[in-house]
Amino acid sequence: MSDAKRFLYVNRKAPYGTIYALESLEVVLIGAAFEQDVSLAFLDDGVFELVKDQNTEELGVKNFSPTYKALGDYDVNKIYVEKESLEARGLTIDDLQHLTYEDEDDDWAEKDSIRVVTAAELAEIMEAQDIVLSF
Amino acid sequence: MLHIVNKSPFERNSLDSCLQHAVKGSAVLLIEDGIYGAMKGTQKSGTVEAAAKDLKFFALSADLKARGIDQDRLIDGVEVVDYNGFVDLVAEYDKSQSWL
Amino acid sequence: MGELNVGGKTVAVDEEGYLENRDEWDMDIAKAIAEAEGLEMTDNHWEVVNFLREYYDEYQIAPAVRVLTKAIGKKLGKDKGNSKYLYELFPYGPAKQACKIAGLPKPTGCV
Amino acid sequence: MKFSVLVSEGPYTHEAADTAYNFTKAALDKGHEIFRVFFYHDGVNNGTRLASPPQDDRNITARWTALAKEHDLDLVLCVAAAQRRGIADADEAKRNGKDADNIAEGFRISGLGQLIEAGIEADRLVTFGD
Repeated sequence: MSDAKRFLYVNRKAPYGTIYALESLEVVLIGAAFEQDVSLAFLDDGVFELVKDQNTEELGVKNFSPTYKALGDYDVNKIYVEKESLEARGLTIDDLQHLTYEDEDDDWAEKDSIRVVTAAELAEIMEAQDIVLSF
Repeated sequence: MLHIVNKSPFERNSLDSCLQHAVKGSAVLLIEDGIYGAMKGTQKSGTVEAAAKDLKFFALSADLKARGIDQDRLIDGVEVVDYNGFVDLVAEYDKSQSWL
Repeated sequence: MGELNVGGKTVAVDEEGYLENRDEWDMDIAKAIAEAEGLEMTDNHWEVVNFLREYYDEYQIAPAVRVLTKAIGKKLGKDKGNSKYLYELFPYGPAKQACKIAGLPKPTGCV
Repeated sequence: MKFSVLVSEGPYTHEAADTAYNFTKAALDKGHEIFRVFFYHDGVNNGTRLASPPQDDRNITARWTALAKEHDLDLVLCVAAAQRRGIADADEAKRNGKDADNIAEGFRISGLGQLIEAGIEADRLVTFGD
Protein backbone atom coordinates (compact mmCIF):
# COMPACT_ATOMS: atom_id res chain seq x y z
CA MET A 1 0.00 0.00 0.00
CA SER A 2 3.04 2.28 0.26
CA ASP A 3 2.70 3.56 -3.30
CA ALA A 4 -1.08 3.86 -3.00
CA LYS A 5 -2.45 7.35 -3.30
CA ARG A 6 -4.80 8.82 -0.74
CA PHE A 7 -8.16 9.47 -2.41
CA LEU A 8 -10.82 11.50 -0.64
CA TYR A 9 -14.33 11.64 -2.02
CA VAL A 10 -16.05 14.78 -0.78
CA ASN A 11 -19.85 14.63 -0.73
CA ARG A 12 -21.59 17.96 -0.20
CA LYS A 13 -24.93 17.47 -1.93
CA ALA A 14 -28.22 15.98 -0.85
CA PRO A 15 -29.49 12.82 -2.57
CA TYR A 16 -32.26 12.74 -5.23
CA GLY A 17 -32.34 16.52 -5.87
CA THR A 18 -29.36 15.97 -8.15
CA ILE A 19 -27.54 12.86 -9.36
CA TYR A 20 -24.20 13.69 -7.74
CA ALA A 21 -24.68 11.53 -4.64
CA LEU A 22 -25.46 8.44 -6.71
CA GLU A 23 -22.75 8.96 -9.30
CA SER A 24 -20.25 9.68 -6.54
CA LEU A 25 -21.08 6.35 -4.94
CA GLU A 26 -20.59 4.65 -8.31
CA VAL A 27 -17.07 6.07 -8.57
CA VAL A 28 -16.25 4.91 -5.05
CA LEU A 29 -17.36 1.35 -5.80
CA ILE A 30 -15.38 1.17 -9.03
CA GLY A 31 -12.41 2.95 -7.47
CA ALA A 32 -12.27 0.39 -4.66
CA ALA A 33 -10.84 -2.14 -7.12
CA PHE A 34 -7.71 -0.01 -7.50
CA GLU A 35 -6.55 -0.64 -3.94
CA GLN A 36 -5.81 2.97 -3.13
CA ASP A 37 -6.17 4.53 0.32
CA VAL A 38 -9.81 5.63 0.15
CA SER A 39 -11.77 7.91 2.47
CA LEU A 40 -15.20 9.48 2.15
CA ALA A 41 -16.24 12.79 3.63
CA PHE A 42 -19.82 13.89 4.12
CA LEU A 43 -20.36 17.54 4.93
CA ASP A 44 -22.84 20.32 4.21
CA ASP A 45 -25.95 18.79 2.58
CA GLY A 46 -23.90 15.64 1.88
CA VAL A 47 -24.77 14.42 5.39
CA PHE A 48 -28.34 13.94 4.15
CA GLU A 49 -27.08 11.13 1.89
CA LEU A 50 -26.61 8.89 4.91
CA VAL A 51 -29.96 9.53 6.60
CA LYS A 52 -31.69 6.22 7.32
CA ASP A 53 -35.16 5.07 6.26
CA GLN A 54 -34.99 6.56 2.77
CA ASN A 55 -37.93 5.35 0.73
CA THR A 56 -38.12 6.30 -2.93
CA GLU A 57 -41.12 4.20 -3.91
CA GLU A 58 -43.45 7.14 -4.35
CA LEU A 59 -40.80 9.10 -6.22
CA GLY A 60 -40.23 6.24 -8.65
CA VAL A 61 -36.45 6.49 -8.44
CA LYS A 62 -34.02 3.79 -7.41
CA ASN A 63 -33.24 3.89 -3.69
CA PHE A 64 -29.46 3.64 -3.55
CA SER A 65 -29.08 4.26 0.16
CA PRO A 66 -28.75 0.52 0.96
CA THR A 67 -25.65 0.51 -1.22
CA TYR A 68 -23.73 2.54 1.38
CA LYS A 69 -23.95 -0.54 3.61
CA ALA A 70 -21.94 -2.47 1.00
CA LEU A 71 -18.98 -0.11 1.29
CA GLY A 72 -17.49 -2.23 4.06
CA ASP A 73 -17.40 -5.22 1.68
CA TYR A 74 -15.45 -3.03 -0.72
CA ASP A 75 -12.87 -2.22 1.99
CA VAL A 76 -14.06 1.37 2.12
CA ASN A 77 -14.22 1.95 5.85
CA LYS A 78 -13.03 5.47 6.54
CA ILE A 79 -16.21 7.48 6.39
CA TYR A 80 -15.98 10.93 7.92
CA VAL A 81 -19.15 12.84 8.76
CA GLU A 82 -18.82 16.43 9.85
CA LYS A 83 -20.20 17.31 13.26
CA GLU A 84 -21.00 20.95 12.42
CA SER A 85 -22.91 19.95 9.29
CA LEU A 86 -24.99 17.43 11.24
CA GLU A 87 -25.77 19.96 13.98
CA ALA A 88 -26.67 22.72 11.53
CA ARG A 89 -29.26 20.35 10.06
CA GLY A 90 -30.65 19.16 13.37
CA LEU A 91 -29.25 15.67 12.91
CA THR A 92 -27.29 13.34 15.13
CA ILE A 93 -25.37 10.19 14.29
CA ASP A 94 -28.49 8.24 15.31
CA ASP A 95 -30.34 9.68 12.31
CA LEU A 96 -27.81 8.07 9.98
CA GLN A 97 -27.49 4.53 8.73
CA HIS A 98 -25.21 2.32 10.79
CA LEU A 99 -22.29 1.50 8.51
CA THR A 100 -19.84 -1.19 9.50
CA TYR A 101 -16.92 -3.21 8.19
CA GLU A 102 -15.18 -6.37 9.27
CA ASP A 103 -11.62 -5.77 10.35
CA GLU A 104 -9.40 -8.37 8.71
CA ASP A 105 -6.56 -7.56 11.10
CA ASP A 106 -8.74 -8.04 14.17
CA ASP A 107 -10.28 -11.48 13.57
CA TRP A 108 -13.01 -9.98 11.37
CA ALA A 109 -14.50 -8.03 14.25
CA GLU A 110 -17.35 -5.77 13.15
CA LYS A 111 -16.45 -2.13 13.54
CA ASP A 112 -18.08 1.20 12.80
CA SER A 113 -17.07 2.86 9.55
CA ILE A 114 -18.50 6.27 10.34
CA ARG A 115 -16.42 8.70 12.34
CA VAL A 116 -17.92 12.02 13.31
CA VAL A 117 -15.24 14.69 13.01
CA THR A 118 -15.17 18.45 13.53
CA ALA A 119 -14.65 20.87 10.65
CA ALA A 120 -11.12 21.51 11.90
CA GLU A 121 -10.36 17.78 11.95
CA LEU A 122 -11.86 17.39 8.49
CA ALA A 123 -9.70 20.24 7.22
CA GLU A 124 -6.61 18.32 8.34
CA ILE A 125 -7.93 15.12 6.74
CA MET A 126 -8.44 16.98 3.45
CA GLU A 127 -4.96 18.42 3.66
CA ALA A 128 -3.49 14.93 4.10
CA GLN A 129 -4.82 13.62 0.76
CA ASP A 130 -3.22 13.21 -2.63
CA ILE A 131 -6.45 13.42 -4.65
CA VAL A 132 -9.67 15.14 -3.63
CA LEU A 133 -12.72 14.36 -5.77
CA SER A 134 -15.73 16.58 -5.11
CA PHE A 135 -19.35 15.77 -5.76
CA MET B 1 -3.74 22.87 -1.16
CA LEU B 2 -5.35 25.04 -3.82
CA HIS B 3 -9.06 25.49 -3.16
CA ILE B 4 -11.15 26.40 -6.17
CA VAL B 5 -14.52 28.09 -5.64
CA ASN B 6 -16.85 28.66 -8.59
CA LYS B 7 -20.08 29.62 -6.80
CA SER B 8 -21.35 33.05 -5.90
CA PRO B 9 -21.26 33.35 -2.09
CA PHE B 10 -24.70 34.96 -2.29
CA GLU B 11 -26.21 31.85 -3.83
CA ARG B 12 -24.47 28.92 -2.17
CA ASN B 13 -22.33 28.14 0.84
CA SER B 14 -19.34 26.86 -1.17
CA LEU B 15 -17.08 29.77 -0.23
CA ASP B 16 -18.08 29.64 3.45
CA SER B 17 -17.54 25.90 3.55
CA CYS B 18 -14.23 26.22 1.75
CA LEU B 19 -12.97 28.86 4.18
CA GLN B 20 -14.02 26.70 7.09
CA HIS B 21 -11.86 23.85 5.77
CA ALA B 22 -8.84 25.64 4.35
CA VAL B 23 -5.81 25.34 6.61
CA LYS B 24 -3.30 28.15 7.04
CA GLY B 25 -1.03 28.58 4.06
CA SER B 26 -3.54 27.34 1.51
CA ALA B 27 -4.71 29.29 -1.50
CA VAL B 28 -8.23 30.02 -2.67
CA LEU B 29 -8.85 30.66 -6.35
CA LEU B 30 -12.18 32.26 -7.23
CA ILE B 31 -13.46 31.42 -10.72
CA GLU B 32 -16.74 31.61 -12.64
CA ASP B 33 -19.50 33.01 -10.37
CA GLY B 34 -17.06 32.54 -7.49
CA ILE B 35 -15.36 35.83 -8.39
CA TYR B 36 -18.20 37.75 -6.74
CA GLY B 37 -16.69 36.57 -3.47
CA ALA B 38 -13.64 38.75 -4.21
CA MET B 39 -15.59 42.02 -4.29
CA LYS B 40 -15.18 44.56 -1.49
CA GLY B 41 -18.09 46.26 0.19
CA THR B 42 -20.41 43.28 0.05
CA GLN B 43 -22.16 41.38 2.79
CA LYS B 44 -19.53 38.66 2.37
CA SER B 45 -16.39 40.78 2.12
CA GLY B 46 -15.72 40.64 5.85
CA THR B 47 -15.39 36.84 5.78
CA VAL B 48 -12.86 36.93 2.98
CA GLU B 49 -10.93 39.83 4.50
CA ALA B 50 -10.66 37.94 7.79
CA ALA B 51 -9.62 34.72 6.05
CA ALA B 52 -7.00 36.59 4.01
CA LYS B 53 -4.79 36.72 7.11
CA ASP B 54 -4.09 33.00 6.76
CA LEU B 55 -4.93 32.29 3.12
CA LYS B 56 -3.92 33.69 -0.25
CA PHE B 57 -6.76 34.75 -2.52
CA PHE B 58 -6.76 34.76 -6.30
CA ALA B 59 -9.44 35.61 -8.85
CA LEU B 60 -9.56 34.62 -12.52
CA SER B 61 -9.30 37.63 -14.84
CA ALA B 62 -11.45 36.17 -17.65
CA ASP B 63 -14.37 35.75 -15.26
CA LEU B 64 -13.92 39.20 -13.69
CA LYS B 65 -13.86 40.91 -17.08
CA ALA B 66 -16.78 38.92 -18.44
CA ARG B 67 -18.86 40.06 -15.49
CA GLY B 68 -17.76 43.68 -15.62
CA ILE B 69 -16.00 43.60 -12.29
CA ASP B 70 -13.00 45.94 -12.33
CA GLN B 71 -9.90 45.12 -10.37
CA ASP B 72 -10.41 48.25 -8.20
CA ARG B 73 -13.60 46.72 -6.83
CA LEU B 74 -11.73 43.77 -5.37
CA ILE B 75 -10.75 43.27 -1.76
CA ASP B 76 -7.18 44.43 -1.14
CA GLY B 77 -4.73 41.61 -1.49
CA VAL B 78 -6.75 39.52 -3.94
CA GLU B 79 -4.41 38.75 -6.80
CA VAL B 80 -5.79 38.57 -10.33
CA VAL B 81 -4.51 35.71 -12.48
CA ASP B 82 -5.18 34.62 -16.07
CA TYR B 83 -5.50 30.98 -17.20
CA ASN B 84 -1.71 30.69 -17.28
CA GLY B 85 -1.66 31.84 -13.69
CA PHE B 86 -4.36 29.29 -12.90
CA VAL B 87 -2.13 26.56 -14.34
CA ASP B 88 0.82 27.84 -12.31
CA LEU B 89 -1.23 27.72 -9.12
CA VAL B 90 -2.26 24.13 -9.76
CA ALA B 91 1.37 23.24 -10.29
CA GLU B 92 2.57 25.21 -7.27
CA TYR B 93 0.20 23.64 -4.72
CA ASP B 94 0.42 19.90 -4.18
CA LYS B 95 -3.29 19.27 -4.82
CA SER B 96 -6.52 21.04 -5.60
CA GLN B 97 -10.05 20.75 -4.34
CA SER B 98 -13.06 22.17 -6.15
CA TRP B 99 -15.90 23.40 -3.95
CA LEU B 100 -18.71 22.69 -6.38
CA MET C 1 -35.37 -5.87 -27.36
CA GLY C 2 -36.00 -9.55 -27.44
CA GLU C 3 -38.16 -11.91 -25.53
CA LEU C 4 -37.80 -15.20 -23.82
CA ASN C 5 -40.54 -17.82 -23.80
CA VAL C 6 -40.57 -20.07 -20.79
CA GLY C 7 -43.38 -22.58 -20.27
CA GLY C 8 -46.05 -20.36 -21.81
CA LYS C 9 -44.77 -17.20 -20.12
CA THR C 10 -43.10 -14.47 -22.14
CA VAL C 11 -40.61 -12.06 -20.58
CA ALA C 12 -38.75 -9.14 -22.15
CA VAL C 13 -34.98 -9.29 -22.36
CA ASP C 14 -32.45 -6.85 -23.82
CA GLU C 15 -30.10 -7.44 -26.76
CA GLU C 16 -27.70 -9.39 -24.59
CA GLY C 17 -30.34 -11.47 -22.87
CA TYR C 18 -30.64 -9.57 -19.58
CA LEU C 19 -34.11 -9.47 -18.05
CA GLU C 20 -35.80 -6.10 -18.54
CA ASN C 21 -37.87 -6.50 -15.38
CA ARG C 22 -36.22 -8.10 -12.39
CA ASP C 23 -39.57 -8.86 -10.74
CA GLU C 24 -40.45 -11.35 -13.49
CA TRP C 25 -37.58 -13.62 -12.53
CA ASP C 26 -38.25 -17.17 -11.42
CA MET C 27 -36.26 -20.38 -11.41
CA ASP C 28 -37.60 -21.51 -14.77
CA ILE C 29 -36.51 -18.26 -16.36
CA ALA C 30 -33.10 -18.64 -14.74
CA LYS C 31 -32.81 -22.13 -16.22
CA ALA C 32 -33.81 -20.84 -19.65
CA ILE C 33 -31.25 -18.01 -19.55
CA ALA C 34 -28.59 -20.48 -18.41
CA GLU C 35 -29.50 -22.84 -21.24
CA ALA C 36 -29.14 -20.00 -23.75
CA GLU C 37 -25.69 -19.46 -22.27
CA GLY C 38 -24.89 -23.14 -22.70
CA LEU C 39 -24.95 -23.83 -18.97
CA GLU C 40 -26.78 -26.43 -16.99
CA MET C 41 -27.83 -25.25 -13.55
CA THR C 42 -26.42 -27.43 -10.75
CA ASP C 43 -26.76 -26.90 -7.00
CA ASN C 44 -23.43 -25.09 -7.12
CA HIS C 45 -24.72 -22.70 -9.76
CA TRP C 46 -27.87 -22.05 -7.74
CA GLU C 47 -25.83 -21.25 -4.64
CA VAL C 48 -24.08 -18.42 -6.46
CA VAL C 49 -27.20 -17.18 -8.26
CA ASN C 50 -29.22 -17.12 -5.06
CA PHE C 51 -26.39 -15.39 -3.27
CA LEU C 52 -26.34 -12.67 -5.93
CA ARG C 53 -30.08 -12.17 -5.66
CA GLU C 54 -29.89 -11.83 -1.88
CA TYR C 55 -26.96 -9.44 -2.16
CA TYR C 56 -28.86 -7.32 -4.65
CA ASP C 57 -31.98 -7.27 -2.45
CA GLU C 58 -29.94 -6.07 0.48
CA TYR C 59 -27.56 -3.59 -1.17
CA GLN C 60 -29.20 -2.70 -4.51
CA ILE C 61 -26.04 -3.56 -6.43
CA ALA C 62 -24.40 -6.65 -7.88
CA PRO C 63 -21.14 -7.11 -5.99
CA ALA C 64 -17.79 -6.72 -7.76
CA VAL C 65 -16.18 -10.10 -8.47
CA ARG C 66 -13.60 -9.48 -5.75
CA VAL C 67 -16.36 -8.80 -3.22
CA LEU C 68 -18.40 -11.75 -4.46
CA THR C 69 -15.50 -14.17 -4.05
CA LYS C 70 -14.78 -12.98 -0.54
CA ALA C 71 -18.42 -13.13 0.50
CA ILE C 72 -18.97 -16.56 -1.09
CA GLY C 73 -15.88 -17.81 0.70
CA LYS C 74 -17.25 -16.61 3.98
CA LYS C 75 -20.70 -18.06 3.42
CA LEU C 76 -20.01 -21.27 1.53
CA GLY C 77 -16.46 -22.11 2.51
CA LYS C 78 -12.96 -21.28 1.35
CA ASP C 79 -12.93 -23.91 -1.43
CA LYS C 80 -15.69 -21.97 -3.15
CA GLY C 81 -14.47 -18.49 -2.36
CA ASN C 82 -12.03 -18.14 -5.23
CA SER C 83 -12.34 -16.91 -8.76
CA LYS C 84 -11.16 -20.23 -10.22
CA TYR C 85 -14.19 -21.96 -8.77
CA LEU C 86 -16.54 -19.19 -9.91
CA TYR C 87 -15.12 -19.15 -13.43
CA GLU C 88 -15.49 -22.91 -13.64
CA LEU C 89 -19.19 -22.49 -12.93
CA PHE C 90 -19.56 -19.41 -15.13
CA PRO C 91 -16.89 -19.53 -17.82
CA TYR C 92 -17.75 -16.10 -19.23
CA GLY C 93 -17.38 -14.50 -15.83
CA PRO C 94 -19.52 -14.56 -12.70
CA ALA C 95 -20.24 -10.82 -12.98
CA LYS C 96 -21.73 -11.14 -16.43
CA GLN C 97 -23.14 -14.62 -16.64
CA ALA C 98 -24.31 -15.23 -13.11
CA CYS C 99 -25.90 -11.78 -12.91
CA LYS C 100 -27.78 -12.45 -16.12
CA ILE C 101 -29.08 -15.76 -14.83
CA ALA C 102 -29.98 -14.13 -11.52
CA GLY C 103 -32.06 -11.56 -13.37
CA LEU C 104 -29.93 -8.65 -12.16
CA PRO C 105 -29.26 -5.54 -14.25
CA LYS C 106 -26.44 -5.65 -16.75
CA PRO C 107 -23.20 -4.55 -15.11
CA THR C 108 -22.20 -1.21 -16.66
CA GLY C 109 -18.73 -2.63 -17.21
CA CYS C 110 -17.09 0.32 -15.67
CA VAL C 111 -13.60 -0.87 -14.81
CA MET D 1 4.05 18.40 -14.97
CA LYS D 2 1.37 15.84 -15.67
CA PHE D 3 -2.25 16.96 -15.18
CA SER D 4 -5.58 15.18 -15.37
CA VAL D 5 -8.83 17.07 -15.76
CA LEU D 6 -12.30 16.03 -14.63
CA VAL D 7 -15.27 17.73 -16.28
CA SER D 8 -18.52 17.15 -14.39
CA GLU D 9 -20.93 19.42 -16.23
CA GLY D 10 -22.35 19.62 -19.68
CA PRO D 11 -21.65 22.44 -22.11
CA TYR D 12 -23.60 25.71 -22.40
CA THR D 13 -25.72 25.51 -19.21
CA HIS D 14 -22.68 25.82 -16.98
CA GLU D 15 -19.40 27.59 -17.53
CA ALA D 16 -17.47 24.56 -16.26
CA ALA D 17 -16.83 23.12 -19.72
CA ASP D 18 -15.44 26.45 -20.93
CA THR D 19 -13.19 26.86 -17.91
CA ALA D 20 -11.99 23.27 -18.27
CA TYR D 21 -11.18 23.84 -21.93
CA ASN D 22 -9.37 27.13 -21.30
CA PHE D 23 -7.42 25.57 -18.44
CA THR D 24 -6.46 22.51 -20.49
CA LYS D 25 -5.36 24.66 -23.40
CA ALA D 26 -3.30 26.94 -21.18
CA ALA D 27 -1.65 23.94 -19.51
CA LEU D 28 -0.72 22.47 -22.90
CA ASP D 29 0.53 25.84 -24.17
CA LYS D 30 2.77 26.08 -21.13
CA GLY D 31 4.29 22.73 -21.97
CA HIS D 32 2.54 20.61 -19.35
CA GLU D 33 1.28 17.14 -20.20
CA ILE D 34 -2.45 16.38 -19.98
CA PHE D 35 -2.68 12.71 -19.07
CA ARG D 36 -6.44 12.58 -19.63
CA VAL D 37 -9.61 14.65 -19.65
CA PHE D 38 -12.40 12.60 -18.10
CA PHE D 39 -16.04 13.57 -18.56
CA TYR D 40 -18.53 12.49 -15.90
CA HIS D 41 -22.12 13.32 -14.87
CA ASP D 42 -23.62 15.66 -17.52
CA GLY D 43 -20.06 16.32 -18.62
CA VAL D 44 -20.46 13.48 -21.12
CA ASN D 45 -22.64 15.86 -23.17
CA ASN D 46 -19.42 17.61 -24.16
CA GLY D 47 -18.85 14.66 -26.48
CA THR D 48 -21.89 14.68 -28.76
CA ARG D 49 -21.22 15.55 -32.36
CA LEU D 50 -24.92 16.40 -32.88
CA ALA D 51 -24.80 19.74 -31.08
CA SER D 52 -25.22 22.69 -33.46
CA PRO D 53 -24.71 25.92 -31.54
CA PRO D 54 -25.37 29.19 -33.42
CA GLN D 55 -22.49 30.24 -35.65
CA ASP D 56 -21.70 33.31 -33.60
CA ASP D 57 -21.22 31.16 -30.48
CA ARG D 58 -18.34 28.84 -29.66
CA ASN D 59 -18.72 25.17 -30.54
CA ILE D 60 -17.58 23.49 -27.36
CA THR D 61 -17.44 19.96 -28.74
CA ALA D 62 -15.59 21.02 -31.90
CA ARG D 63 -13.11 22.90 -29.73
CA TRP D 64 -12.32 19.76 -27.72
CA THR D 65 -12.02 17.72 -30.90
CA ALA D 66 -9.57 20.23 -32.40
CA LEU D 67 -7.51 20.33 -29.19
CA ALA D 68 -7.44 16.54 -29.10
CA LYS D 69 -6.22 16.40 -32.67
CA GLU D 70 -3.53 18.98 -32.11
CA HIS D 71 -2.17 17.53 -28.87
CA ASP D 72 -3.16 13.89 -29.08
CA LEU D 73 -5.39 14.39 -26.03
CA ASP D 74 -7.17 11.49 -24.38
CA LEU D 75 -10.81 12.58 -24.01
CA VAL D 76 -12.80 9.93 -22.16
CA LEU D 77 -16.55 9.83 -21.56
CA CYS D 78 -17.71 7.68 -18.64
CA VAL D 79 -19.68 4.75 -20.05
CA ALA D 80 -22.22 4.60 -17.21
CA ALA D 81 -22.89 8.34 -17.37
CA ALA D 82 -23.00 8.25 -21.18
CA GLN D 83 -25.50 5.39 -21.24
CA ARG D 84 -27.82 7.29 -18.92
CA ARG D 85 -27.68 10.40 -21.08
CA GLY D 86 -27.79 8.88 -24.53
CA ILE D 87 -24.22 9.36 -25.69
CA ALA D 88 -22.97 6.34 -27.63
CA ASP D 89 -20.21 5.25 -29.97
CA ALA D 90 -20.83 2.60 -32.61
CA ASP D 91 -20.01 -0.29 -30.26
CA GLU D 92 -22.16 1.03 -27.43
CA ALA D 93 -25.05 1.74 -29.79
CA LYS D 94 -24.89 -1.80 -31.10
CA ARG D 95 -24.52 -3.36 -27.67
CA ASN D 96 -27.55 -1.47 -26.38
CA GLY D 97 -29.67 -1.89 -29.49
CA LYS D 98 -29.73 1.81 -30.45
CA ASP D 99 -30.29 2.99 -34.00
CA ALA D 100 -27.52 5.58 -34.04
CA ASP D 101 -24.34 6.74 -32.37
CA ASN D 102 -23.43 10.35 -31.66
CA ILE D 103 -19.94 10.50 -30.18
CA ALA D 104 -17.74 13.26 -31.56
CA GLU D 105 -14.34 12.69 -33.11
CA GLY D 106 -11.49 12.65 -30.63
CA PHE D 107 -13.60 11.27 -27.76
CA ARG D 108 -13.83 7.70 -26.57
CA ILE D 109 -16.13 5.92 -24.14
CA SER D 110 -14.66 3.94 -21.28
CA GLY D 111 -15.15 3.00 -17.67
CA LEU D 112 -14.94 4.95 -14.45
CA GLY D 113 -11.71 3.15 -13.72
CA GLN D 114 -10.14 5.57 -16.20
CA LEU D 115 -10.91 8.41 -13.81
CA ILE D 116 -9.23 6.64 -10.92
CA GLU D 117 -6.27 5.83 -13.16
CA ALA D 118 -6.13 9.49 -14.21
CA GLY D 119 -5.84 10.38 -10.53
CA ILE D 120 -3.16 7.79 -9.90
CA GLU D 121 -1.03 8.55 -12.95
CA ALA D 122 -1.09 12.35 -12.96
CA ASP D 123 0.68 14.74 -10.59
CA ARG D 124 -2.49 16.83 -10.27
CA LEU D 125 -6.18 16.29 -10.85
CA VAL D 126 -8.34 19.37 -11.34
CA THR D 127 -12.14 19.18 -11.25
CA PHE D 128 -14.51 21.48 -13.12
CA GLY D 129 -18.21 21.19 -12.44
CA ASP D 130 -21.28 22.74 -10.97
